[in-house]
Amino acid sequence: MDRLLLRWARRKALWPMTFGLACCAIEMMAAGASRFDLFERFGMLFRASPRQSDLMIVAGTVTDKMAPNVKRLYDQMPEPKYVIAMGECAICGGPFYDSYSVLDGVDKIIPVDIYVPGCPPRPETLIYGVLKLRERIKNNDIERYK
Amino acid sequence: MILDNPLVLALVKGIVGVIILISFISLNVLFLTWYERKVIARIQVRYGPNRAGKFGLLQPLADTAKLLAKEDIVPEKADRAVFTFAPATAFAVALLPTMAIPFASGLIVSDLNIGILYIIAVSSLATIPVIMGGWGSNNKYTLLGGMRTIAQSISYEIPFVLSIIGVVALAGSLSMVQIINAQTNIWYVFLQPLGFVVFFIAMIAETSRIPFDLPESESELVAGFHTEYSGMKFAMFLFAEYIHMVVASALLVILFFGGWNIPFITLPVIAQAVVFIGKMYVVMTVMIWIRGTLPRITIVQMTSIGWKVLIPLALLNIMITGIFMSL
Amino acid sequence: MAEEEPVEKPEEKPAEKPVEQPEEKPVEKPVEKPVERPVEEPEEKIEERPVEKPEEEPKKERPVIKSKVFDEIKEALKDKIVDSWIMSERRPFIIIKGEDILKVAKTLVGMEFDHLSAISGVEYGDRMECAYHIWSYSKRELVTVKAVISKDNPKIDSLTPIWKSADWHERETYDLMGIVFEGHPDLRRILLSDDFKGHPLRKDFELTEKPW
Amino acid sequence: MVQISEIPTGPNEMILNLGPQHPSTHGVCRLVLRTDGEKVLNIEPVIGYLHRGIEKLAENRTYIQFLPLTDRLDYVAAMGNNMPYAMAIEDLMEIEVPERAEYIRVIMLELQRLASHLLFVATFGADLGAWTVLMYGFRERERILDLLEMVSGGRLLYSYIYPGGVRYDLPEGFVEKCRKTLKELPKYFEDYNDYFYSNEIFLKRCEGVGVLKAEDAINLGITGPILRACGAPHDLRKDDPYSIYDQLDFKVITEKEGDTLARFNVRMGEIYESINIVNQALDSLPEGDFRAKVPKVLKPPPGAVYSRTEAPRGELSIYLLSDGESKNPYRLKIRSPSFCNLSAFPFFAEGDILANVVANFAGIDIVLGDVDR
Repeated sequence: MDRLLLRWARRKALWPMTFGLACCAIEMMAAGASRFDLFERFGMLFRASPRQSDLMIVAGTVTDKMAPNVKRLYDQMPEPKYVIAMGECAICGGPFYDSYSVLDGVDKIIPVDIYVPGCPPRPETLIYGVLKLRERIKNNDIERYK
Repeated sequence: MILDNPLVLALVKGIVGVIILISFISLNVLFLTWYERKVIARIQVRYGPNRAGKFGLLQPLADTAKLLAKEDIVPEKADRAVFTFAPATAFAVALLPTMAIPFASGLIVSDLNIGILYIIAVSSLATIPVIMGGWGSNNKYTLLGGMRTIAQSISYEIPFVLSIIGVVALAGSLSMVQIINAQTNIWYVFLQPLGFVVFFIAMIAETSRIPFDLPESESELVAGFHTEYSGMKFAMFLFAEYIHMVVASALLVILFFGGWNIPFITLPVIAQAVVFIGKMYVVMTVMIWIRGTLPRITIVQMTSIGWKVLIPLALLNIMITGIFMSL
Repeated sequence: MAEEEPVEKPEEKPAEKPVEQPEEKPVEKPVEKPVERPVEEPEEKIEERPVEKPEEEPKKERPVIKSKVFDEIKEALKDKIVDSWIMSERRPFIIIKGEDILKVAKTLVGMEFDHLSAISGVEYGDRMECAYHIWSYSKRELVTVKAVISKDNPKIDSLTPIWKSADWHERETYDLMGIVFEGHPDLRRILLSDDFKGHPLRKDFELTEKPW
Repeated sequence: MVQISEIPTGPNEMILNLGPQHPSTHGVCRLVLRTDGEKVLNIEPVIGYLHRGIEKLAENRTYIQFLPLTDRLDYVAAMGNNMPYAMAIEDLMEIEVPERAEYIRVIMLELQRLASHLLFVATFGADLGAWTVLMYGFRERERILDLLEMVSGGRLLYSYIYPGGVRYDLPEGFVEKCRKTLKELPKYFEDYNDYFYSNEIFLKRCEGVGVLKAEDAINLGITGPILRACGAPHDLRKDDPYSIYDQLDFKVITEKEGDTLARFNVRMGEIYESINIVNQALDSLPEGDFRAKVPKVLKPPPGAVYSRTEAPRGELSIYLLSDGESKNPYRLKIRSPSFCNLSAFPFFAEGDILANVVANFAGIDIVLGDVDR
């Protein structure tokens, strides 16, 4: 029962971190802005500090220079924490897959729960991804937290 | 009977009162977080939380439950004791002034005859946990946030207190209930417009809300003094902030809007409480509205407004009040 | 965790697939060819184009801005210029020796070329070039100065004393091309991390080469 | 430029890192600040956290394959990035662009400038602590994005301006919808005027922050609205006209003060001016081809070209070298406006207080994709 309540609370109050890397960050902001209002409607409050956030939306290209910082930010987040890889670049390197300075997918350094494809994904796609993440939390099928 | 002992009776009454008060304030704070998000969202042409429960009313519950169950991180380099005690101190200190707030005639935990003095004294304590948190986190952002809090508190405590003197002089008492009773037929906002303006600005600064939210300005200091706090400790800071807001609005209502009084009408106790809380929410709505419209000011502007504008105005107000009362 | 991702890793490419996927062939191919190219052919171009254009589209009466400063520059830099030509009818290109760059830059600043738009390093088979794109706000002309330097020891004088904007451009060129700017106050890597090995825009740099 | 770690830190001073993940750095820029309390003594921007090696990738993509990558430079003004690249190829291959295509391009470029400046207004507000403005800015921006989506199919990155013209013709109903939107937008902009110019706090926070003189700005390589805010009426659309800008009637907005408020004013002015330009272009939109006949595989003759455009943030130029043999560019250099504007940032931001540095940083309106490439 308490688990059920917790899972309910966690998926209803999924606070993302303001963490924009590249193009996708603009779409993420657009998703949060007035037309889509993705985040507030679902009870997601943007927090600037990783210590207070539950969800990291990796929105954009992760370069080799940025990768240690991404990893560090992930480590700074308190458990339980979830990651959405938004956009091609965060999934697999995207159009920069063969570049000398781009990490091919953020899942090489941190565990990713939801992949949202697109270059960049439309806000609707991101909304779908967030809903999917909530579903996963509800069904408790995230391996780390079973 | 043990309850016959007046000391025990007072103790029991006090404890029951405090429990009721804390639950009442906590409920208010929970509702307030939802209310603020919703109002801000409407100002920003959005919907605001509407998925958790009807109209998203269960949102604060979800937030709290989630925060309580989060991992509690103490940074390695932090000063453990100070870091851990800061949120609890903040919560406790924030609750202290609510003791002396009358919500209706008789609905007060302790009607101190120096009520206003007590509130001023304990509300200035609120700076301490912020500094504790800012220093104890061993983080530059939190340190800057703590330093800003000190600057802000020093600059605005003085006009805050000075602006109250006019009211106290008019009412001739430091007791909260007396002050409210003195406003049965005319609210002090009409007699003390200057004092009201100074008090209102100083109050927003004291509660460190936009445009005075320097200690936690997001675009400069990430999350200010509570950058390093996670989970329950962060929730306590957040709670403390909203309690400050409730207390500040209650204080404003008591000092300038006649408390539970509606001019020329005598109300029963329940109606008094409703009127009082209604007025509080009007004040809080204005505060939220200000947050939705104004940008943040800089620390230089903040201190210069405090010292160069508000304090002279507050002194002027005292002078005018004195002249009028001696006539 | 991995078995039921609601959203699969996408296959789609950002653009529709054009002609062919580039294989990892970047390195050798263009080495020799472009060497002589910019030096020679421009002379013909100047004559050809103005003749052709009016015939093709007589309807367009748009004025083609011809370069007015080209002769002036040639006059002022008589002894320094190795070669020069005009591209697209309005863009003078001049080639100089690497060691002359400071003097040339000073002369150009004297001629009110006040805006250093960019510095691009280019590697050819046997040499390297630093192309300085310099714009004059008052004359509304852009001149590209190409300074030729040796490939084994790519060194050139820094222009930071003349244009402050050269600072980051030179750092970038150093970072990506490995051209050393002598006299630069703070020549460090700018875009890549400090432990990066090699200079990626060199033609012999493998694209997928990772520092680890 | 100084390396801050080399300056000894005094007893009351500390090194503060803004970024690379920080709400006000608009992405992954890192500002290393040496501060004395609230006062910022030195600033050193550290960039490269989004360096994707686009210039190297250009040498490994065909000319057409590279077009989508140009979008990803300045991702809030993607149309503006396609333009210099397309122009460079056209210059090299001597492709004559049909007149209709040029008009469509200008319409798109100006709509993009509008969207980009709206984003500036939005994020500028957010950096000053006024989150409502962020929402308003995005609300208006969405309407422009609707138009751009209508023609290109993309919301953010378009790859629409194509060597030889544009990728598709204007869809049915575009002109009417565009006119309608442009007619309605100024009403919303009145809200902004109310919000900003009748707001004492806003004016006080921007006045006198980051003052820059025109001579310094030119020497520092600053272009775009920041330069125009210093009183120098330099706009490549006028100075070095490309496309059909020389046939259009528009003003170059300038301000004298050179501070953050002036920068804001210039951008607000350009928003109106862009609407004016789009309206003119819509009025005289000719019929005809939307793209010249361009071979499927581009193989430009050998040569070098430096094509310059006025992107929303300043001068965006592409230096394209072709060897005449391969299908890939031999060398491609991007001169991005944000890079140069950011490089000058310490010169006019040092010595101010932290809050003003943030406001100042928001005022130069950089995009990290453009800085790092």
